[in-house]
Amino acid sequence: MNMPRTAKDKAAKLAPELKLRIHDHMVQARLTEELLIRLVRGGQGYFWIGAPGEEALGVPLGLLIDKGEGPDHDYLHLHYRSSPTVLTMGAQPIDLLRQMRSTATDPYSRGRNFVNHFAIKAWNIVPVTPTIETQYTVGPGTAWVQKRHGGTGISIITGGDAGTAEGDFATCLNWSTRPGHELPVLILIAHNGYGISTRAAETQASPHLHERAGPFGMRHGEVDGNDPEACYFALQAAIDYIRKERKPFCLQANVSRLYGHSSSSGAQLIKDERDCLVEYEARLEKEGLLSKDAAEAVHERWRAHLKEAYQQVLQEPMPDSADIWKHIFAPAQEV
Amino acid sequence: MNMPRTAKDKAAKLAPELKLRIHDHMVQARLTEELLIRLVRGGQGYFWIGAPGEEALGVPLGLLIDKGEGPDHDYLHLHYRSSPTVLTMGAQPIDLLRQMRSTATDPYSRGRNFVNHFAIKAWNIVPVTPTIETQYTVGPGTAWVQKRHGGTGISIITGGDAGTAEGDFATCLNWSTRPGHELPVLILIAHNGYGISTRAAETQASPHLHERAGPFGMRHGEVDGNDPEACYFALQAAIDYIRKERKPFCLQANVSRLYGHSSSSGAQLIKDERDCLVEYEARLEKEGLLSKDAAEAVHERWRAHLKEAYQQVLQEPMPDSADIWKHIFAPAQEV
Amino acid sequence: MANLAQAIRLALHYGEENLGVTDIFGEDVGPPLGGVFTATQGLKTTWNTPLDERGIIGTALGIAYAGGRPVAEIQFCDYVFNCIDLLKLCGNAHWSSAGEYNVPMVVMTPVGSGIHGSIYHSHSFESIASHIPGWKIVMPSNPLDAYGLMLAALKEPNPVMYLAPKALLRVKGEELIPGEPADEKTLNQMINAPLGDRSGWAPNWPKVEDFTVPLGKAKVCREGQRATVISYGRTLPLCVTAADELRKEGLDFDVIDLRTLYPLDMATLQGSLRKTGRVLIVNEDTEVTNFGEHVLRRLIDTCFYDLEAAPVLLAGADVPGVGLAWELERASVPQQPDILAAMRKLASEKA
Amino acid sequence: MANLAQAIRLALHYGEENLGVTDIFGEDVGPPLGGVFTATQGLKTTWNTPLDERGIIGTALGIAYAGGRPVAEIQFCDYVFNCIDLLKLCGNAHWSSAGEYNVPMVVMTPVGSGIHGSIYHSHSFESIASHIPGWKIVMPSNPLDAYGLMLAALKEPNPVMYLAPKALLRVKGEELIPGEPADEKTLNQMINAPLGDRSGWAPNWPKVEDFTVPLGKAKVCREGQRATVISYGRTLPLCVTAADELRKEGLDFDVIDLRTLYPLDMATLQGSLRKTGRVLIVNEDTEVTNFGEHVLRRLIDTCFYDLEAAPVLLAGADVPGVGLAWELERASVPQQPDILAAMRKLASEKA
Ligand SMILES: Cc1ncc(C[n+]2csc(CCOP(=O)(O)OP(=O)(O)O)c2C)c(N)n1
Ligand SMILES: Cc1ncc(C[n+]2csc(CCOP(=O)(O)OP(=O)(O)O)c2C)c(N)n1
Ligand SMILES: [Mg+2]
Ligand SMILES: [Mg+2]
Repeated sequence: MNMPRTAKDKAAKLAPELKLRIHDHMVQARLTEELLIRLVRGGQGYFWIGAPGEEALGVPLGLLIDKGEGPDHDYLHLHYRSSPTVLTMGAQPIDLLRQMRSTATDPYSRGRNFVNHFAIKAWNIVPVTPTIETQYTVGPGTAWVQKRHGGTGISIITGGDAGTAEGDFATCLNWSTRPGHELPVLILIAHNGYGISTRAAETQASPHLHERAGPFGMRHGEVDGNDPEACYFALQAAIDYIRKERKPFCLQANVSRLYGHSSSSGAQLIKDERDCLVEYEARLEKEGLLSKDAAEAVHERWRAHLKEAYQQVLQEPMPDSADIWKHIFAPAQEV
Repeated sequence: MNMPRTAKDKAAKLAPELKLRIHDHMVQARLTEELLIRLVRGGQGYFWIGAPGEEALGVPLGLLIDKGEGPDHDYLHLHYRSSPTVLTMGAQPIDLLRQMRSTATDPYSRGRNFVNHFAIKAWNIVPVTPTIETQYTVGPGTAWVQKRHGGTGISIITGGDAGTAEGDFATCLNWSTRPGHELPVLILIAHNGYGISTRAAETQASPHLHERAGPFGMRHGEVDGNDPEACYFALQAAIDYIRKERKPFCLQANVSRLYGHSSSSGAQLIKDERDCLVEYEARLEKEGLLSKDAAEAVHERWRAHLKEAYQQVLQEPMPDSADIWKHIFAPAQEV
Repeated sequence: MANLAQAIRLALHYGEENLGVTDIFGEDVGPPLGGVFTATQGLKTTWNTPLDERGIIGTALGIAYAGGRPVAEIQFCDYVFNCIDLLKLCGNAHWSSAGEYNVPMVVMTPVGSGIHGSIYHSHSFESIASHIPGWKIVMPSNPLDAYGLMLAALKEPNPVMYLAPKALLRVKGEELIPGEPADEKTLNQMINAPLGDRSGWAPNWPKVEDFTVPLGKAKVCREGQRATVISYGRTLPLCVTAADELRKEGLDFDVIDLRTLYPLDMATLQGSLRKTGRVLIVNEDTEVTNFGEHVLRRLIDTCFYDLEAAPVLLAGADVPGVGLAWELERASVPQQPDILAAMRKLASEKA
Repeated sequence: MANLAQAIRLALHYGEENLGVTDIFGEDVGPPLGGVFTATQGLKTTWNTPLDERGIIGTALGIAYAGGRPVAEIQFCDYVFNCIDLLKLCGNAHWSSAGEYNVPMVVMTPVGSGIHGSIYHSHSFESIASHIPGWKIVMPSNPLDAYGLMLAALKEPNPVMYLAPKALLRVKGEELIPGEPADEKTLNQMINAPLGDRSGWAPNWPKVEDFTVPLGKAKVCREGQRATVISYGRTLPLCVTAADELRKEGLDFDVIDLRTLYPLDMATLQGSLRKTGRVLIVNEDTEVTNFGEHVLRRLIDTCFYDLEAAPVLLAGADVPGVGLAWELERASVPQQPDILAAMRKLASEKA
């Protein structure tokens, strides 16, 4: 472990309101994803891939991001399991339903891309790419602009465990640590132990992938990705360090893959994975912050929200064949 | 440092005959390269790239290789600074002159490739590729066959320092350390401090590139690449370990780049680089093993050899334009 | 009847038993999954690789160098584009070393649209693949050819790119693979992994036999006088169906399945074009610097003066991806009605 | 007169001063070398990258996302082939995000044969590059166009691939770049780095001016009636010389320099072909699925019935590399005599 000091200092001091807010966002993300899964199972979409099991990591990340457009704010190079982060940042569940149904109203791709493939310029969320780990080559570019620009904006790159096998992961470690040009980059590995059907233990010598950052002189650490408070502190410590020192950090969070890889593998609930939402609700109940009824009310509120959203999406138009010709090239600008 | 024990145990015990043999091979390699440089400067070839300054590393490697064809022997995935190794293995200087002049008699490429781009199937030297570091993706393939085959053959992959920035270096670390399938691979980084004009210190956080092997559970170490005896012991220790344990090892040798990058950058002698041959001759003289005259005699013998070889090459034919059509596809075999 | 994925599986099994195949590997190629399209279920030399396409291609080359017989899978051709340099190395190793080394390796990868694969999982690869010298390239459109082309690939001493049309992987054949049980259910029970826990499962292989579709041999699927239609992969059966449809209107076509894209079977193509004087080439790769343009140019080189009407390429739209919504996919790559229309137009074009 | 490498340097300097260029980077692009062909000497935003082409392209995309204006160099196009996936991402970012992001970036890379570059350092890239949607592609054949196309590229809100013909980088122009000192020696003294220690050196830039060669505009270099010759890059001046030669024999040609390969200037090409009825397309990329085949097909789509003779492609031999020995290079890519012969044959072909 190589975590910045602050991680421990602040431990166990989350305000009750923040805990409940985290819970609320976790429920929002989970229920949205579960609806997406039901939709794909019901033929209301072609493909699902998403983040159930990663809420304890993604929600705190969403809370800690400096949201906005341009290098003063954080850039996000996300992979396809980032709905908890993006929803926590303020994305609307309905927009995920739109992308799932490939409607013309899908704001992220107008029916072109799979669900959970965001692109939100106002929040510096660059297009999520289906190519595993290419985001690791792109992130240093936004961070380089941020470093030169000054301020506290950072570039956050997320990815899975299996994907670190692509050379692009090493590219990112190298480009973020050029002597004298260390970059404000957060590398966040969501380690769920699998790449589709292949166990990490089958292809990777060590389960501590973050340690690969060490020989580059990059600080790094590991956290229980099923514990939202641990994630909050670990992320906060890492992000504080990056914002201030303008140097990179690599954090690994060990998470669950609650519904398997994607709809291709059935998207069934996997019983023997830890469920961060169940665990957190038990904890909040134990701490006297959230009764079973109160928790259920949160679920109910989001269920109702999602139901209404879904009804709305059903009314919306599908893309037109002529749409394929839109946005191939951006129009020339005045220079 | 993470060197196998044997490195120290055997230190300072090289037999005098071996020392002189190393010296002889070093002279052979150096003079061959220096002739190549003169040829390219004199317009007797289009391009030179080679290994002066790496003899103290390359010669011991050549001596330690299990030479032969097939998985019982070592596979060599070399880069373009490997003449000391290949000459020590028994390659003839005349063949390098042939490749420099692009004659039809060039046995490695028939006038197609740059000098020092070997391909010798009888010795398991797979084609040297101009693409930096792609050899790191190929090496695990031969090692995988060797591991399955049994025996003591290993796969040796060489490359420069700058090139470790390509993701392929990480690929090799990963593929050589799959749990239960660790491969008999020697990764040998010849660190000369430069990639063409770019200083390593400009683009790489650490000068100890071998340490990147650590998080993969791979053993690794560093050696003075200007000291042929240190190299011999370090290589011997690493190779013994790999042959026996059937696991990989990453060794970095810090070497000189005596004539700059290539003929593109002028191929002038760089005065402030250490010269391993000068140093070794001084040492052997001090040890009473090689007088100045005896050393000069070695030089003279190789000079004469090279002169004769060159005269021979001048007689040899150039490729014919129809040759471009040869060897595009191997002919079908009986199955 | 075996489907196309099963045909590949049977061929690889034959290769393991009879042609020295040593390694069938790639992402999720080994147990438990046996490939995202099940093409490698139950095979004895499969293994799962790190998620690293460059490692996959490089390792295949290394295995081939060391005397192995590798079949490397890229899970979707959409993910091979960071390896074009390595594919070039595989293709030039023999030539660069002036014959010293040769590289017997097969790379197989699913290509094209038809499974709602969206921007990625719908790419074509033949245009770029065919531009890489030193490779032979095949693309079957039915299970029997899939079997026979794979056997040919496994006998070949050079690198072979085996492109599997994704849309047809689940499509059953009309002809039995030699040795295949006639009853489909029997076959499924013998070689398909069960759902759920597979740890105890082993396939019961039928005794499939040697059957090679030689590389470089196209297949004439329909014969006619009016025009020549050249295609392969997903669009081939659409062309056949269109030809059968148009025959009812009295318009008869040669429909040629290339099967091998490199080297081209120029004799068959020229023979047909000299007969009909008209040609339509159909594929779904994007249309700029498209492999069909190469076919067309080769035909022009030798048969220009035989042409009675402008030769036509029907290919994928020049857009950056196949969109997910059906209307987008439909408009991006040739569909049955597009092909029918193009054939009708070609047949009726004034000479 | 500036040579082509100097013209690029001047254009990049103009871009730094006037067009918001923030980063010019790649392997050995910054001091002390300023690029292996000196194209980036003395510029103020240059920096040296790790030896990692994927990092270079990815970082360029990131810089563009964050509002920068990057010019990324790949040292030789021979080393870009592990990045085709990233180039595809750059090209599809705008479309995939349905217009949310656009990617103003330039990738420049030297291409082609002519410097005894052997198997690597002689590759062409236009065939694969043009198959990647979402990019505009340019390739100058003289210093003035090199300057004007670079300025156009730097003004473009989309990714532009700038292919620099290696063989012509040292060739001087016939026309002055606006603002360029008329005297060549003066220019060299002002902007060429000295040999030896350069640490104290700074360029003295001439005040070069705005001059744009619009993307998508070909240039008619010679006019004639007999046939149309379409080329670009290294082979273009060879075609011009051949045309001048053949004019003495009474054979006059349109010689068109494409300059922009994507999008194609179809109006100019069609206009010429409708006039001459004959067309020869010349480039040096290998001939299978070659960009010239695309040009040919586009012309056939619209002008087939205007053709008086079979259209011809003269391209690189279908071999795995350009060999080092001169006889090998000569035989692998079109040379002056090959072009002359092809033009003469086309002009005399019976209609
Ligand atoms: C370059 C590339 N190769 C292969 C794939 C196919 N693929 C999609 S997800 C996946 C597994 C990813 O595993 P991991 O990185 O651990 O992330 P996880 O899905 O487990 O969150 C694979 C192989 C891809 N999308 N991109
Ligand atoms: C993939 C690739 N990129 C770029 C080049 C051009 N190039 C040739 S040698 C070289 C520098 C290599 O530096 P290093 O790896 O340190 O080896 P050295 O030459 O110093 O021994 C470069 C950039 C190349 N050959 N291959
Ligand atoms: Mg995973
Ligand atoms: Mg070096």
